[in-house]
Amino acid sequence: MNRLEKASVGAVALMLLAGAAIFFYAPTDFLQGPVQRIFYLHVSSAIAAYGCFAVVLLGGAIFLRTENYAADRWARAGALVGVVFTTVTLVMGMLWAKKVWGAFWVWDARLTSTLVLWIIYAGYLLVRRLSEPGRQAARLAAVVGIFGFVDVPVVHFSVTWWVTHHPGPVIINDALPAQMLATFLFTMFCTIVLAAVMITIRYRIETLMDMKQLIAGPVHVVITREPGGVAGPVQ
Amino acid sequence: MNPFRAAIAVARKDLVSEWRTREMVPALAQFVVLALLIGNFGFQIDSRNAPSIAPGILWLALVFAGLIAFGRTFAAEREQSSLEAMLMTPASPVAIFAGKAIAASVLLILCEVVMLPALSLFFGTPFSGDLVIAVLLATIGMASLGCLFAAIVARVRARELLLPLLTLPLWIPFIVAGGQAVQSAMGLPGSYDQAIGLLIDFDILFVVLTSLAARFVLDE
Amino acid sequence: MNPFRAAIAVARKDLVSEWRTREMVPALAQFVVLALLIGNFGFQIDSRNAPSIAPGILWLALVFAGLIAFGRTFAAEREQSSLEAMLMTPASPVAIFAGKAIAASVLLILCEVVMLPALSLFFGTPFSGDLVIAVLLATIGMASLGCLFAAIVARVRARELLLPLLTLPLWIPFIVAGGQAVQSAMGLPGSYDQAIGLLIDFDILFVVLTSLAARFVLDE
Amino acid sequence: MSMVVANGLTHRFGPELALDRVDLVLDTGEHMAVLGDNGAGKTTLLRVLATALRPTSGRLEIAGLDAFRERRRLRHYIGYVAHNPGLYPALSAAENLEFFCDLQDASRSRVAEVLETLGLTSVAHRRASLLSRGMQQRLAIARAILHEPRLLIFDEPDASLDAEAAEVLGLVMKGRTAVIATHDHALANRLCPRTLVLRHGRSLGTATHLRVVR
Amino acid sequence: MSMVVANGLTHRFGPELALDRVDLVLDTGEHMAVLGDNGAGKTTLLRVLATALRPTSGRLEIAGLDAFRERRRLRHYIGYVAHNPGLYPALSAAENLEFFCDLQDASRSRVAEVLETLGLTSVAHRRASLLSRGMQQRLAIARAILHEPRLLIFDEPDASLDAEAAEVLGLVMKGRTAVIATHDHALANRLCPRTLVLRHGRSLGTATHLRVVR
Ligand code: HEM
Ligand SMILES: Nc1ncnc2c1ncn2[C@@H]1O[C@H](COP(=O)(O)OP(=O)(O)OP(=O)(O)O)[C@@H](O)[C@H]1O
Ligand SMILES: Nc1ncnc2c1ncn2[C@@H]1O[C@H](COP(=O)(O)OP(=O)(O)OP(=O)(O)O)[C@@H](O)[C@H]1O
Ligand SMILES: [Mg+2]
Ligand SMILES: [Mg+2]
Repeated sequence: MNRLEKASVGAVALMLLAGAAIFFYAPTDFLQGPVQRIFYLHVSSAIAAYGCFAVVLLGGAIFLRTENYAADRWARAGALVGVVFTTVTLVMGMLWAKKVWGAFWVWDARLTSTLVLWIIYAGYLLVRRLSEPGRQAARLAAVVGIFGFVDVPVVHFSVTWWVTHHPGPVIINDALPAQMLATFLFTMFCTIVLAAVMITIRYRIETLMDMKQLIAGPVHVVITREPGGVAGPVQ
Repeated sequence: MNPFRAAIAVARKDLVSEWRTREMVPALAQFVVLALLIGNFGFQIDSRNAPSIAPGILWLALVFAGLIAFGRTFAAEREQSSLEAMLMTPASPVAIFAGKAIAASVLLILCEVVMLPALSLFFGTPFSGDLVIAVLLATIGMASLGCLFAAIVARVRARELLLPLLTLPLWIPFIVAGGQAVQSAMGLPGSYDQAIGLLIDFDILFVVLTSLAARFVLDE
Repeated sequence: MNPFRAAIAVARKDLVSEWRTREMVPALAQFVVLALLIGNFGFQIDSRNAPSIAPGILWLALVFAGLIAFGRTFAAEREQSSLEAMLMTPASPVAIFAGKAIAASVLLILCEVVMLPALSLFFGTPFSGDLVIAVLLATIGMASLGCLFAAIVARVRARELLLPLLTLPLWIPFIVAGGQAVQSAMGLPGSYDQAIGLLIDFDILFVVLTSLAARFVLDE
Repeated sequence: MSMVVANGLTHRFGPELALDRVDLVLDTGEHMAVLGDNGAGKTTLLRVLATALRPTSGRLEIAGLDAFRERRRLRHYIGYVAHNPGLYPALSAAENLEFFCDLQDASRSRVAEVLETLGLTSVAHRRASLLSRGMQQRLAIARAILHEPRLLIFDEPDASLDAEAAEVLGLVMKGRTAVIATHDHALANRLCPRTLVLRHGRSLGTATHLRVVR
Repeated sequence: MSMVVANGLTHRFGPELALDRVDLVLDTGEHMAVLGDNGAGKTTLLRVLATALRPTSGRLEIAGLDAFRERRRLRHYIGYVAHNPGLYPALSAAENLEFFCDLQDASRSRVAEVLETLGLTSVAHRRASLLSRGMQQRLAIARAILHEPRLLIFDEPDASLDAEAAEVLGLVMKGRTAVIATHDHALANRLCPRTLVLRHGRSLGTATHLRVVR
């Protein structure tokens, strides 16, 4: 097994442990019942998604400054994984909502801004797909990724800025029993590790695809002298 | 290299072309009126609920008109492959971008000049200076964002279709704050001043951000 | 000359191009979801008023998606000046037109496939066979009209902008009857059967009229 | 028999007289080059002959049929290459041709043949948008001969063609009636025994192996 | 002094190698023609030289400056004519040029001059969309020389030009360094003492008054 394979096995094992903690260690919520167990993954994957989009932001910004394609590949990997985790948050949230609010969806600032987040990064992936691969796609997408990140704080603070249907902060307000908090922190740790491993794997894939396409190979200089004085050495 | 000369030249060229061909303004304006009409058919509007529905229709119509105006401004350049020619000059991309944003905003404002009176005509909602200011402030921010993304999608396939996708999410702050301001200008509860303050903040943020980003979008 | 072969070739060509570039479908679909989103910001929607507002948003979104789909189908031909090449063949203009209408309708229907479930998901309105039938019937008529006018404006400058102007007034019957049908399918009062009957009448009328008119529009 | 008989073809674009009473008789199998300065009206004349543009006045008969009354039927006879290739960018070279086979009710087996003729076999499966300018021009020519037209109307077909492809042009024209507009006098002399010179929309008459002196 | 020094210019479009390690040194004032079959890579080379396309790898110096780092500055030096004229259809010929004067920070008095040079004075006030193909090509050339560039990069400038305008081309190039891609060997020999032949993206070397034999 190479290092990536080991890491993936480790991440999956951690997720299984987290699952065990969620279902067997954490207490059942006395108001909502077992459905409250959605909470752990719901919030963790949202936070993991923020992390992924931060990678997109940083990768994009670094690419714009340095034209380093590795940064762009990280950004690409981050966007894809981030969209996956946002989807998890959305789907989990909607299932939860059906149970406790009676509808899959209500229009409030948290839910809407999360949906918008998903759309923005889906758009990011589309820009990549539709523009000419290489520098062009990288730059355009970097700009989209940087602007798109504006929505991340909006999602996070939406519950404090607006009146929402969605519950406000419970974790930083110490509103959780200790066992729940411990389960949550452990799940969050595992999810972030999983996200990091997924990004790294995707990064590898992107690297291999770039190499196949030879989009952005290193600039190498070939100085040749041909009879007839076609080319001379530089300077 | 004088960036102002370039920006003004670009804006003037766009507006002269528009004046010659009269492609956008009349059609845009009538398109807005038609959107009002459809809005009218889709919703049962009476004098009681008009102030709560009219802003929605206003923003829907403006958003779609804006998307068309901004999409068109770069699509036309690309069809003619004159964008490349323009970028081959020493003029700074930011100046070119600013010129196009100015021209597109002028068109959008002309469009609003038709839209706002039409709205109060069709729905009987009040028409006031506050309303105009709110819409204008939202236009500034929307125009700079719209132009940036129009420039991005001009270099991408399927631009007509990608533009809404990228632009709408970032227009939402303007739609939300602008909608609030318009609603309170039309007499619904809600703080007008707070909404206007928000609009101004967003304007500053996005005008700065887009002028920083223009370089990366138009260069090369 | 076999008109069916030509029509099918045109439709297939359009759909293959679309499949290759995947320009329209994903963006169109997400665009529709965005329209839902904006609609929501403008109107305060709750479970009580959803059935009366949702149809309006459905039609607005479909109308704009349709305008874009139909506009694009001929605009692409014109940008490439392949429309002239196609018309220089002995294939009948009606067949060419029918082919393009078929392809555009397929795309619009795909778009509805996303739209209708999204609507009931986000607004909690009921989803039923009646709803689907009403929307499909309206699509047929709107597609033939939309394609006809798209063909007309493809030969004019500023097609993106003229298209709504020409098309929307003639789409209004479909929007009104379709809106009624959808509203009653969603449980509001109003006769569903009557609205559907109207839709079928309009469909027959406009399909016949547009196939008669296609010859004049595309010829020369 | 005459393939093309034109009488007093005149076309105005607004105040601009682009074509001024041009008369022309072209026998079956004849090749004619249309020469003239920029803006002389060559493209306008060719578009009229291809029945893509209706002249302001004048009569045109092709293969004995009135060109503007029987336009649909005539299109089986005419192969037209315009300034702009007008290809579908997302379709490959071969697919572009297959599509036009369907529209022209021609057999799809022609596709491989014409690709071969125009030297495009190696790029048959490349998307049209990725072809170089000269290859696109070749593809436009290939499309114009798919249905084995009797009358070829080629507007600057040599634009962007390399020497090899220019040779092919002669091959394509063999056995067909052809009108080509070009600025390359050498090519015109090589391919066409007959030459029509336009100036300001007027025909300066036709000549055989004309050496145009300025 | 060398105006252009290119080393190992390579460009790939996906798997397609359009330009394969091309080396090139061009002295100030030298004129060079780029010849080659369709798809040989001429356009790709010229776009790279005009700094409109960034090569996959390789180095390019123009007037002693790194072409991709100092691109903005270099654009004062380069006049580029692409395949596609890229004009504004609603603006007149003169207005098109005036607009580019503003972008190039050139004086507007140049407009009348270059219109005169290219023989466009009589159509100066006609909309670009109504110009014939050759006139549009002339206008594109006029635009490329507005700012008196030192280096001309012309991609098939002779396409659609009549004989008179082809003469003007020589005049325009006088006193400037120039690279032109063309299929017209006679023209290339007349205008350019030096010739670079491309085949499959590779340089076959350059020659003086090369007679290309196939
Ligand atoms: C589609 C529906 C939903 C979406 C899109 C959604 C989205 C989110 C997001 C993005 C977060 C992370 C916020 C952050 O920490 O920055 C979050 C947190 C949370 N969500 Fe949801 N949610 C949904 C439904 C629900 C439901 C139905 C409930 C329970 C009634 C719920 C309860 C919570 C709680 C308790 C938190 C943690 C708040 C904190 O302490 O920060 N969510 N949700
Ligand atoms: N954007 C692109 N993507 C993929 N391949 C391309 C692209 N542009 C050009 N090519 C390919 O690169 C090769 C070189 O093209 P280029 O346009 O440079 O040729 P050229 O010498 O200018 O030909 P012509 O004489 O026909 O103008 C061709 O095989 C072409 O198909
Ligand atoms: N659509 C149009 N509207 C107005 N004038 C036009 C139009 N098309 C062409 N003209 C004018 O008609 C005249 C003849 O144009 P045409 O394109 O036939 O010339 P040409 O001989 O093909 O020239 P070139 O060698 O440049 O291709 C020109 O003066 C041109 O400006
Ligand atoms: Mg011509
Ligand atoms: Mg070329």
